[in-house]
Amino acid sequence: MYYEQSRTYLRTPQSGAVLDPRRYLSVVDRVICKYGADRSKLINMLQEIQREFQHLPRQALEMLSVKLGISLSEIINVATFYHQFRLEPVGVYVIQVCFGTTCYLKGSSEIYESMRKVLGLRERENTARDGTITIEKARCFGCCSLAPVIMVTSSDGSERYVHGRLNVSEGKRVVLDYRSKALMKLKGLKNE
Amino acid sequence: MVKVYVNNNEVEVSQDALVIDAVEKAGYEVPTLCYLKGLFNEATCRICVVKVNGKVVPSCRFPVFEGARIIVDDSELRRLRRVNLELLLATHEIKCWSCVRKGMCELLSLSKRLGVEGIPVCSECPLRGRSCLVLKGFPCLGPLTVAGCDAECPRRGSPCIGCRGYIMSEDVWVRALEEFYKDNVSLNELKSLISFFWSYLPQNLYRLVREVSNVEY
Amino acid sequence: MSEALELGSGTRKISELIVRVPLASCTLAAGASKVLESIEKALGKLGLEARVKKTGCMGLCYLDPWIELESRGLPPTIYANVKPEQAEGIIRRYVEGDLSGALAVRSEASGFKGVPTLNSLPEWRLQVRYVSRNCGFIDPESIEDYLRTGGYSGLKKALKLGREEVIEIVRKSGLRGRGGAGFPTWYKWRVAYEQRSDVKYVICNGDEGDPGAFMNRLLAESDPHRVLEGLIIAGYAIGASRGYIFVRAEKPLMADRLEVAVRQARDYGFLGEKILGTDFSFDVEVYRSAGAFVCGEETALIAAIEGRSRPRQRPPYPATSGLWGKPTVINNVETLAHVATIFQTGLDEFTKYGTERSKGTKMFCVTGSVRKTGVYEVPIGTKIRTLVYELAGGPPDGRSVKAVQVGGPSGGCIPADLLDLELDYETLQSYGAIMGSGGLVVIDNTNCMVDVAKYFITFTLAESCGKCLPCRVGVKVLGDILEKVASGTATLEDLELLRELGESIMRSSLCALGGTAPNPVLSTLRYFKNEYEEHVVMRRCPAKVCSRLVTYEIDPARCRGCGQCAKNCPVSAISGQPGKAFKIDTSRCTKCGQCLIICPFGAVVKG
Amino acid sequence: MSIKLTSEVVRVAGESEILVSIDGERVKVEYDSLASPRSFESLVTGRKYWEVPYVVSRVCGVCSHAHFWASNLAIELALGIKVDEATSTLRDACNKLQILQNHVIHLGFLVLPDYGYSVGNDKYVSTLLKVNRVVNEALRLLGGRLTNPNVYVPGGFTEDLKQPVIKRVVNLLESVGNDLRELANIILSIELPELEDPSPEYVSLRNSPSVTVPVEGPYIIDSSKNTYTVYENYREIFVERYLDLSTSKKCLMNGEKVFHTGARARLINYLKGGSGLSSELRYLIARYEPLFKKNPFSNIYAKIIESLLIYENLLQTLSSLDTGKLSRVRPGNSFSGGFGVGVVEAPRGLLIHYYELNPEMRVIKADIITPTVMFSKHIEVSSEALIKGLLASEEGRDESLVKRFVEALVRAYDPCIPCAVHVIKMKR
Repeated sequence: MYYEQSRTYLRTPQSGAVLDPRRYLSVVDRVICKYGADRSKLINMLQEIQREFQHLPRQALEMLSVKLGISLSEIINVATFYHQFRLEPVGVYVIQVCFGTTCYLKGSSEIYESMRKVLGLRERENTARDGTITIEKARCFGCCSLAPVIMVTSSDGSERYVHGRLNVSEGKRVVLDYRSKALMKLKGLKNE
Repeated sequence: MVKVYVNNNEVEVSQDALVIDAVEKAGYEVPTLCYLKGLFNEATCRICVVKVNGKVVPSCRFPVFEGARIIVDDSELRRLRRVNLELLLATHEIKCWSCVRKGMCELLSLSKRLGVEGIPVCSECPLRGRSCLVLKGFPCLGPLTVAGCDAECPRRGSPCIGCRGYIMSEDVWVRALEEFYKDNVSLNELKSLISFFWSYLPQNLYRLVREVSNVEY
Repeated sequence: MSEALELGSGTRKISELIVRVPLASCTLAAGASKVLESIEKALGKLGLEARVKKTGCMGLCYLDPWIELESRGLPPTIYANVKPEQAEGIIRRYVEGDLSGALAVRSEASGFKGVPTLNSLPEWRLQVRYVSRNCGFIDPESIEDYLRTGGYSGLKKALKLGREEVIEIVRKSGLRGRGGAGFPTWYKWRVAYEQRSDVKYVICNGDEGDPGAFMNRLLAESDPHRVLEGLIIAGYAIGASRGYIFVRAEKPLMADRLEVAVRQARDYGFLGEKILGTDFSFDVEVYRSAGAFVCGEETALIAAIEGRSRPRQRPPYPATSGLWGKPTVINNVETLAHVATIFQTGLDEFTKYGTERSKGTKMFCVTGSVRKTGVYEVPIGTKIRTLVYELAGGPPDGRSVKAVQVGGPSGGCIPADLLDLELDYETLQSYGAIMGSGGLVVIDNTNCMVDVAKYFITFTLAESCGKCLPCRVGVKVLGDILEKVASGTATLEDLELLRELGESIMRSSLCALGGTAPNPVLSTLRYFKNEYEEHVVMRRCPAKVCSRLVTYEIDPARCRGCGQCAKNCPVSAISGQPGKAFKIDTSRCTKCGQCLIICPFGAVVKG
Repeated sequence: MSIKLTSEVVRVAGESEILVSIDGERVKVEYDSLASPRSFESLVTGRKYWEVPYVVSRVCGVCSHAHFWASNLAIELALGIKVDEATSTLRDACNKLQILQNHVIHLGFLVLPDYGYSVGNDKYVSTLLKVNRVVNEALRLLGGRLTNPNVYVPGGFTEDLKQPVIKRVVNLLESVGNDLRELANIILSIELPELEDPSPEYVSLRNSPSVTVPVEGPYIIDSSKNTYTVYENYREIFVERYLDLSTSKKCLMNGEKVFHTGARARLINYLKGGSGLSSELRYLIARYEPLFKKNPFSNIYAKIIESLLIYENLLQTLSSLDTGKLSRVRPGNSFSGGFGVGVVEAPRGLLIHYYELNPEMRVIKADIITPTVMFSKHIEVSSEALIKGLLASEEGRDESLVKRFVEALVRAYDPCIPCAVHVIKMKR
């Protein structure tokens, strides 16, 4: 029953590939086995799912609500309340621009805007259409001496870089060079 | 049983009663909006605020304690309730002329009670959608005038001429002028009717009327 | 993902060279991991064998990444801002006794070979490192280091005393909550202690959502066991059976270090069943929250652990019915660290510092426009001026301090002429700010106060959980009005409305987020009314920050006519012949600022 | 010796001032108002035809129905539209109700205290209030609102009044019958001071206060000497003169005679042609008729008797009225401009409205003559006579007594300031 219902929106915008619903099912089951169908462990489960897919796919949330017996709106309520969770798929690299007080005062909003302009992101969009880079506002990383700072993490969590004391033009350069890295990764080439 | 003082008269309430029960028992009445007795008292609308020992608290959720001194109404509480209701009205898309809850809406009775000017006369006007004067092309200032007169004039068939003053918020005006435009009410007549009682309009509304009626006002 | 490096012990001991490399989030961000690699390579190349020790961070962020070398016959010396390629040179020179290029020597009384001692540097001398004594010195992931500095002795003493005596000691110490409100710690414990319930909880609040505040992270990453010890003492005091350490997802290293500490404490018998032979059993779990500023508030924190998402109206206070309805005590990381240190070093060591109303020391993160950004632990009651100028080195040259923002988004701004105020709960409160978590951002003359207020309001608006009306809609309206002020379309009544609306939001909000959100606006309005009026009446931004009120002109002297700006202007508002000075048509200009950024000669000037 | 004696006289609306200067034998009285001009004519010019009644009914809160009806009549005649019988009867009924309410309040609260009745503890006040409340309710049912009516607009009724509403009004009125008679006994029992009316000219509309009124046009006005048919020539008959120092106007008949209008005038004229009166009323009017002609104070008796008359009249007409479907007449769009005059009996006397409309149906010229303007000159004349009489007798010594008498006289006339001061011409 479940596959038919979720067949309509299997296609994910990012790579266009049809994701096999069984993959969601296996992850959701694994998570439930680990934490048990305990409502109070919802946040830990969502964190686990996000670690797997880099975002919370709608189908996974629906499966979770069916299996835990909680209404979908309750899950979406928690998912949208906390900043860590993302509901849309992200690019290969996620660039988080720190909007802490010191970073903001030293111009991180100009850097953020210019980065978005370089990638041609429209108003509501955070991920570049070619699925390479996602730009997000982060709250405070806690390294204010490097203000303004951005943190770049690869979506599979393997790499994590920090670029501190940026200005607008340097910010653009960082975005472009990660974009090329992401393109090569997408095409499966091993970058040296 | 716990003894509490509501506006300095003593009331005896059960141990786990809430402030609102004590207040009602003492014969006072606190305006509430999101409070449903026994069903929902998450204290989200903050209209039912009272003062307990000087501290502003939501009466629908605050438990009583021995010797609590409750003040049900003073100038600050009234101001707080009025500000909260105005904030709510700021987010509410006010289109009373085409609203399904015409007249029976809690916002209307609360704004009348707290003296907040934001709900137009249309909310009290009995002329159902079909026989609304604006729909028939008559210039009636119902959508722009502050409710509270129980729509005396429209109730007797004659248009509202705005004797209770206009609503200040710009979005209500934009929506009302759009409605006038849609029902091709003659904007000249509307303009002269507006100048009947409201000879002074703030700058933004003044510009709005001129924009819509594109006639020198 | 922590790069905790497990280095095997050296093969041959020549001069027992010890290399300390700080691996805390901030130093890692500044490149400490690369420095570590280059040190290992250098040691291998030089054939030296040394013990490389991982440590936490001292809190002097402007030094990051720094390393410390120590060997027999030579004092431990600290080298600041080390680049990976310099590592080899430093080690070679150090082994030969040449300390040139070092920042400071840690232990010598009067300096060594021209290198000043750490204590002589003002940013160290004026500090009282009561709680952060081990930070940057011991290895955070080895319990032995902590035990060697007297760790867990406080717990042993506490377990010998009765529960009431423990609470009594905390009462006598006059310790107040370091999370922000300054609520007397003993009182929470007493209320929870008196509750009759089989299950009680103790939670360490490490959410620290304030932007610009990272003292809890520094403490937990550099000296996690001190926090853990405080938590266990708290658990013992109120008779709790289970404890949580609540950490934000955005600080993974802090959570990892605490988990390592919990595991080690369990192995050493400080946690689990029958701790140290007494009948008190207590276990701790590190909970990684998914990041929401409102979780700093007690009931929202409890909601997060319960898997829900919103604060609720108090009372009932958590001390009577908190996590899953059971009595719960929630204390800040720094407060628990203080508890542990009080029990370790005794009462009078603690009460020596601070004012009579609030005792002890407080860690402040001094950031913003200062030369030496960092975390400084000073006694409560120190003047803001000493913190900003003497400890943090004052603003960089060419800038002057305009105001100091204390307490993050719930705090307020203290103008430059009030810098001699003392940093304690009541004084700050009466001047419209709050102590808060201790984040202290220095604002200089290039920042615009309206923009600062707008920043804090947009932050609180994004963080508002939307449950109660004044915060959900009121803060949004505050933001809209500030937006109008910043774009010059506001009126003077709007300023009056700002003040009135702000006060009513503070009075009628459900939780502390809404209750303190208008503080930045009200305090900037109170002390910097002229800046607001300049925006409204003159439609000018004195600090030239609010983009809508800034006009862009080209300075003919410096313009070389290269045409870069004209090419990049999205609305083609710039015209001119190559080689001659270009001109901006202000009527078409949308003030996006691209030309200023592009211009290679800095000819575009903000009017 | 010139005694300057000024006293503020409480009016139903606004304040006025009587300046009495006595110089040996010569006595000079000036009656002025203190209120500022409100220039309703200029307010109205330029307005659409259907907006005019709403503006004009706000000239005076107590006789708003009179002004509303008069402006309706004038505009309908200007537009050349005719309303059906039932509509004009209902409009007149509203006006009569307001006249009744006016008399009752004026007599109860302003006149009786002059004659020893204290408002505080007398029983009559409760009956007074009861009558007032009932009449208010009736007015609200018929006219939409008791002060500024909004139901009968030029062309008919915006709401078709059903039979049960009329029935309810009739029942309401019946419940007040004996209270009114009780009031009448009290008032008729007070003893009026002696005064010879120096210029016993009076004027009122033909066969008012009956309910049926000629609708199509020229109005027949009876004065003490002759009758006039009035339409556009009203300006020659009633000439208004501006006073240089006061904001109110004075009006003279045919340019020279000082006259009065109001309840007294109406009753005297009514006797001439009036019909359908109960024997008791006819006897009452006949008995006091000589007094009406002679003594200005008798206006008090006239008011209460007129109230009884109206009361009886209303009961008759309303119970026999069949509203059916009140027709609503719209002005045709081929209108080439025109003017109209509306004459009506307001509580205090004759009221004239004149409007001239341009083809766009907007008012280009407006003129309103109100009853107070008409008899304010008469007040001066009769108070001079009163003072002369007093000076001759021994009461004249005591200045405060003179003052009280003059005030009592003015209150007997019941002038109303808003009507007196609305007509200053504004040069644009």
